[in-house]
Amino acid sequence: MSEKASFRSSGGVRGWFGRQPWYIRGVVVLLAAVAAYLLPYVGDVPLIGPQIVTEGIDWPSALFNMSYYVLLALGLNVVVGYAGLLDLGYVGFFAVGAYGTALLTSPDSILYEDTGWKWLMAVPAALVLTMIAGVILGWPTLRLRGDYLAIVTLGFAEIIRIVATSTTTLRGDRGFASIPHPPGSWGGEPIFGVTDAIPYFWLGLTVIILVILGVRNLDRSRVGRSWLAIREDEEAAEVMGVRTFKYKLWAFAIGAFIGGLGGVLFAGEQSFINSQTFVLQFSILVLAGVVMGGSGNMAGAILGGVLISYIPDRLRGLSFGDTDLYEYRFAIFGAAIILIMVLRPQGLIPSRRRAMELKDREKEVAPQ
Amino acid sequence: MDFSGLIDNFGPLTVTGLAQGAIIALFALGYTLVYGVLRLINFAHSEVFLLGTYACLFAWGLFGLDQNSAAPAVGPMLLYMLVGLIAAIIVSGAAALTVEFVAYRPLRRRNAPPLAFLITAIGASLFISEVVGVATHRNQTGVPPIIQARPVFTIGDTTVTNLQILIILLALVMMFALDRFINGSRLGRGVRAVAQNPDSAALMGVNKSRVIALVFLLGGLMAGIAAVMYDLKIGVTRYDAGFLLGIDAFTAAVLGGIGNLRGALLGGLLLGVLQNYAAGVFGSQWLHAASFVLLVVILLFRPTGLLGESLGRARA
Amino acid sequence: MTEPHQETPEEWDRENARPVDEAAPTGKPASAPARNDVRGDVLLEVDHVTLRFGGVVALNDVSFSLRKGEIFGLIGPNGAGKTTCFNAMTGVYRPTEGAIRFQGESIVGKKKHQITRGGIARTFQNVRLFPEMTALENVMVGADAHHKTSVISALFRLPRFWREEKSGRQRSLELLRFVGIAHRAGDVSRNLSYGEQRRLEIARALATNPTLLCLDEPAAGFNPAEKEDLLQLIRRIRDTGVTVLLIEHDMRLVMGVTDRIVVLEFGKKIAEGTPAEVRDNPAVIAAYLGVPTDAA
Amino acid sequence: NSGSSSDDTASEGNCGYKLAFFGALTGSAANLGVNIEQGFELAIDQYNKAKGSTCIEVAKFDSQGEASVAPGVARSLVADKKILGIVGPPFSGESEAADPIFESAGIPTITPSATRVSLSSKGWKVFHRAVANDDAQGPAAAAYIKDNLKATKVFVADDQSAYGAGLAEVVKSKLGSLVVSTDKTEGDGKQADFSALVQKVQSSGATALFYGGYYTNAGIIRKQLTAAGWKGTLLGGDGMKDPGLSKASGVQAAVGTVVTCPCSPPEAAGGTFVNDYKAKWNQDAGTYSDVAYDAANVFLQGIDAGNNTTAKLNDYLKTVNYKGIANTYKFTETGELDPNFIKVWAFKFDSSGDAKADVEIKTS
Amino acid sequence: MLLEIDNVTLAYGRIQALHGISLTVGQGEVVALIGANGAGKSTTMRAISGLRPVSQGTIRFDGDDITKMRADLRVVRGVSQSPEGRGIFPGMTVRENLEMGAYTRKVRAEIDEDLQRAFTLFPRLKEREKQAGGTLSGGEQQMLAVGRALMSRPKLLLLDEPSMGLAPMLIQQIFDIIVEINQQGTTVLLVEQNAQQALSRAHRAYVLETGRIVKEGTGAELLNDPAVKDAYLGVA
Ligand SMILES: Nc1ncnc2c1ncn2[C@@H]1O[C@H](COP(=O)(O)OP(=O)(O)OP(=O)(O)O)[C@@H](O)[C@H]1O
Ligand SMILES: Nc1ncnc2c1ncn2[C@@H]1O[C@H](COP(=O)(O)OP(=O)(O)OP(=O)(O)O)[C@@H](O)[C@H]1O
Ligand SMILES: CC(C)C[C@H](N)C(=O)O
Ligand SMILES: [Mg+2]
Ligand SMILES: [Mg+2]
Repeated sequence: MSEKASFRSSGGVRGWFGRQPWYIRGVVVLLAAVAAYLLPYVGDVPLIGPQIVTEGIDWPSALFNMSYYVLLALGLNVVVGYAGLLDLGYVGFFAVGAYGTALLTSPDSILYEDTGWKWLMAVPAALVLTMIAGVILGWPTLRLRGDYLAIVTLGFAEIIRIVATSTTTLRGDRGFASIPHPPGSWGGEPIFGVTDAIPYFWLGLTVIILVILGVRNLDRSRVGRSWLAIREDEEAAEVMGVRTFKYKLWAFAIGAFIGGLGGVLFAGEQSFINSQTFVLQFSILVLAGVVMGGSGNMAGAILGGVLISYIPDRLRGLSFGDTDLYEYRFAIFGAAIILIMVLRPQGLIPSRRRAMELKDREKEVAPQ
Repeated sequence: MDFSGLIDNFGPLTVTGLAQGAIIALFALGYTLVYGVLRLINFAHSEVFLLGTYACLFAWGLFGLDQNSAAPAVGPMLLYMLVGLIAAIIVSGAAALTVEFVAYRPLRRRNAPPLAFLITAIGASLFISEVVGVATHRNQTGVPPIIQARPVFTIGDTTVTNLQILIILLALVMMFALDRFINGSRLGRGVRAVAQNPDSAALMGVNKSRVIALVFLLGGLMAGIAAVMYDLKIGVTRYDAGFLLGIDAFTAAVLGGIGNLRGALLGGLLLGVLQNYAAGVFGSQWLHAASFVLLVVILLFRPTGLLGESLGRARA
Repeated sequence: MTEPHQETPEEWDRENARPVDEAAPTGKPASAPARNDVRGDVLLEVDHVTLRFGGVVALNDVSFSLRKGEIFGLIGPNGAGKTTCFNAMTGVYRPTEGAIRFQGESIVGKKKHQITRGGIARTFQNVRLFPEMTALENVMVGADAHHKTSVISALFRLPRFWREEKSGRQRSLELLRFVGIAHRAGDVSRNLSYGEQRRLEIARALATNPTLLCLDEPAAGFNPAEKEDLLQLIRRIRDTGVTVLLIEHDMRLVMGVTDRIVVLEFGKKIAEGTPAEVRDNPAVIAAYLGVPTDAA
Repeated sequence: NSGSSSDDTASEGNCGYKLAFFGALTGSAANLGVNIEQGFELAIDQYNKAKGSTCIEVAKFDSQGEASVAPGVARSLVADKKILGIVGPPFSGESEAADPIFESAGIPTITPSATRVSLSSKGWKVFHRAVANDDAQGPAAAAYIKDNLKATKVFVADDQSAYGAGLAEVVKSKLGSLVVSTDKTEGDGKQADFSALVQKVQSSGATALFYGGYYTNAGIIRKQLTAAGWKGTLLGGDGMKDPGLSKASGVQAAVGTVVTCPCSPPEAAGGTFVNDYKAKWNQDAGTYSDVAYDAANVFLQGIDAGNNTTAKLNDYLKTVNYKGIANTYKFTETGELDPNFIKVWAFKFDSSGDAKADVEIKTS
Repeated sequence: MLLEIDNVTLAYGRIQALHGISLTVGQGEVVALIGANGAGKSTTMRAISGLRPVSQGTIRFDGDDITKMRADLRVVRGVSQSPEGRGIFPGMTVRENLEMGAYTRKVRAEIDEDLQRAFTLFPRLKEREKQAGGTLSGGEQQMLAVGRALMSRPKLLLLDEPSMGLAPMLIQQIFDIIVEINQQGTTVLLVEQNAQQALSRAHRAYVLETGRIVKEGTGAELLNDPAVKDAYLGVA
């Protein structure tokens, strides 16, 4: 939606990309997508391959983990990056998606007698549930200003976690086991089995691509403009006729939907969930990913989602001299966050409109 | 639900809640100060506190005290308290300043957007707590019984101990000292000016960097005091103690009106008491849920907290 | 599929507002009423409005009405309540007492965006653009006020999306041209100079397709030559059929462009009339104009 | 059983394999995981030392104790074809997530500590549990409270973990009317101020508090109870049997605290485990270190006997009858420990800061 | 010379706002700076008060090089500014805002005296003494900004469009005030769109165009300069 003129004038890879005719861009995008689908086999690439793949954790599983982190980052990016609503409790929606699936499909669920659904049947229901959760959270709280909203969303996620922990229906730490996997079989064997995570990754990737397309369509439309205007100056936006409340609610609902998708996939792959997963640190991590990658643009959010999942996973099984880096991986991760932010305050891939500003601002170093 | 759980224990729950609330309030002052001036949720403040909880343990360790020591007599106790407080204050203050210099100042230099600060804060928080976690093997460390809790007076079935009185008094005193400082002193006015319009503040002759450093330092000092009180009251610390109490403290700051010092005190006390009541009625597992429900309800009616923002920039 | 909105012929004409040099009088009756035409239709009615902030009475039983197609001046000393009056009209503040009616309908208690869609647009005394958005995007936000593209049609790129996106963009570019900053369409609005930002605000407000445009001190910070341009611009806006309400301290501009003026002091209306009447009103001179050097 | 084999070729043929530990090595649950891993590793070390070569390698897989992390780690474990058996997963939650993967790969597992009852009813053929499940421990704890402690007013609380809550429930139902009041707390690392619980305990007039949970919370609770002047006895299950409890609360406060465990005291086995452990790891053996040690030895014995494929080793587990330091191991059809060998002991914290064997509790 | 600016350039990122400007302000002078929107007037003011670092050139004040000095230290040296956009502290009362102006001063009695002077200059401020700065009307805020700038008893007073948003009567007044404080010994550098007024009160003036000084002279000279008349004074 940004003016093409300024987009094209920016340098670097993106500048080059922006200057190409549409069919070249199409081919590049297609190649990128194909490359993404081939990622599980990257370990076979000589030299660099083994550097990339994770050691302490199965590489396709690590890829699947990345895929749902990326989904969450994409969803949170809509809320935080586009609409400017600071949400510290995003994991809440992830939880609702996962629990929705579990409640409908797991034999441990009190609903099982009535539903006992397959994973696929549960998906739409779980997603609707998450969107409702988004609206329920948003309705009373979206009047609140920035950081007040942040703490309220944080509280929302905590309440979800506590409710999940402490009510018998949601089974707390006991969790829900035997959640069915996604359907389908190939040569008599189920596609989505237990030991091979590649199909799950492909599924996640496909969902990601669909989400990217959808969010991109929204971004480059009246909806995206309204979000941006709200982020920049909410009152002015309202005076210009933007229904701020409605669009904020949409941002929440869409963010919730995408987060819920992540939860649904997660439940389908794990086949077991309990309240331990949905802790606050998770939300904060995803937020860190979005901002580190570059909030307000999808490439950044994707990169951020990949990093928050990949860095800790990759540090497994690495050692430095005699010490296992293992134990230090979150400390290293924390230091990496500081370093990245200090070096690239707008994130690794700043949003296009901000990229223009980035260089400008940097030169204006005011004397301290 | 079990209202008898509350009614039977009303007095004691109130008193212990107030003591816990006072610690939360001291902790919350740091959030409120930094938020008021920089509009930054200083996530790393919880680790500033965390380091304080370990600093006084370390100082006491130098006297050969550990969790197994016997409670000291009054004379040594005063000495230990003093040493512990000083150690915690120094370490927390220094930690707060370090975070400001290492993590935030470079960003300010580069005119980074607000979210960037939040994320570095998270990074700093993660880094410190993880390093402490690795160093302590994620074990708990017990606190020496510096102050043996003794009942001072009893009203009905409610006994109030010396430790509880100390904690509550200390929180009140620190809050009022800070309040006087911010609202009465010249430097305090500088803090408010930077909070409301940094450029204009510079035009008035306020040294912005010094004010910001001061704010972090003050927050650190309060966290240090809170840390010692926490050690004495809870009796145990661990690498994630800061994160845990930090959420309460931040909630308290928002509850009272973030950026508002008195709000932090009010919010902290209210939260401490309410959590205890909720634990009484619904069971301890609902204690945090109750505090968030309270928060939401209060924000719905008072969108900027109980006392509103005072340090922060009002909307022009 | 229906058209995005029902357009009266004159509104349609406004959509095709032409660039500066080509601006020609439309010749339509509603768009160029004679000055001092006292009989025009009432568009906006401020009816005994009082607005208090605690002890401060910012508006004290103020009444006046605007007629369709006129340029109406709202003047008065600092702190007289002019901006407050704007804020009451656009839903930012709610009057303590009294009513405000727009096209016969009360707007008290309506949401800000409803009022905008209803046809009142405004600029701010302190420029409030969307700083990280380009000039064009800023205007498109205004244009979106009358669009009906839903989240669903945006998501699936339904025909309405394409239609409205295209027309909105075109119209926004035209408006940028109209206010004279088309060459900055692709620049982030934060980087525009003060004067350009003020023009952009006007374009953005116009994009909402207003019946009434409220300008709060649009000439502040302009030099006399620039003010002259602005005066022309305001006239051209009026010529497209938009009623203009203007707050301004520059008497040359106010006297030069308005059809009628209301003067406020301490929240009270102290005078109302044509520029000439107001200029000679002793109360106004005493309270506001002082020795009329500046108006020379 | 095979007896000692000094046959060089045989043992060489049975070398070059790996045994895996799967569980939390980092993260907030690391403590329990590390205790178990160290017990496991000690056994293999001793085995290799006896062989004079690194015959069986140790492979460690860090699940962080989190069900969400476990599957990926489990799949990477499964990819290593040299692994013949797994000690773990220690926690019930991660077991739910990881065991299906081990099951489909056919790698035998012995968990030294995952005590959730339902784990054995999933039809997993590779699942073996080296301890009694929660159904056994709860009644024992209740019996101890009634018979040994002779408490008449008991307060029961738990931390809402699958383990803690399950245990507390059983205890509660067995104690019946002796229970004067109950409460629940948040889990480890999620709550530090227990003043409300402490107050409730105090005002209930209970002389015993049974806490279903881990030593982390229990240490804090113990300390705060003492600070508030409560004079009763704190009791808990195996999750509280760790010197960490007294490290947090201070030895003074911890003295007298009773923990039950479906295991017999390692000293009772007369072996050198306690000292060996201390010598190797420079710390005291913790919860389930001994069971993990035994579990590793069960595998080692099986490998020694020539069961050098996962399938053979799994079959071997069906017939095993191994007397270790903590217990004797024989598994039922479903992988549960043979009921005849289920022993529950009570341990009591003394002034050494550790829980020392008190009495064996009769459960019948 | 009290203030000497030599060949100063300043950029906002890629936007070069000043292309090497040089100007001087003598002790006791009123100097006006005029120019169109975006010419760089405010930028010049910010360079002098230290809100923006300059890329090149030097700024000397009272004989010392202050080019790299922090903004707050320049205040101590005697530079005070009423900024564009007024820069009110929204959450402080009118009185507190004024007192902030005297932040670098110590003598209470003098501060009180100046406070009274500000209230005498702008009676409206006295009426609103306890109102929060952020809720004042535009013009009221302008008065407050000027009043506050005076509170530091500066040697050099920088006024960026002091008449903006003021009612006609007050515009007269504010220029009178400028002359008055100048006569009391304060040097003034004034940015104004109201060139007519500014030039007639100023001893000397500079004309800025797109970041360059294109003209300088006494106020009277520029008032009568046809080019200036044409561009900045408007057709009367
Ligand atoms: N929120 C508020 N609280 C208290 N007083 C207020 C508030 N908003 C405005 N006022 C007061 O109401 C009066 C009217 O203000 P308003 O902004 O309408 O003036 P104005 O006519 O626009 O003046 P100017 O020409 O200076 O912009 C002022 O005296 C102002 O101080
Ligand atoms: N914060 C900023 N970021 C980027 N560019 C800026 C900024 N402030 C000013 N500029 C640019 O610098 C140039 C000079 O601006 P300046 O504000 O100094 O002009 P001015 O002469 O004061 O104009 P005005 O009369 O409109 O106040 C303009 O081109 C403007 O667009
Ligand atoms: C390590 C143990 C105390 C684990 C516990 N028995 C469980 O089932 O999760
Ligand atoms: Mg106004
Ligand atoms: Mg300017």
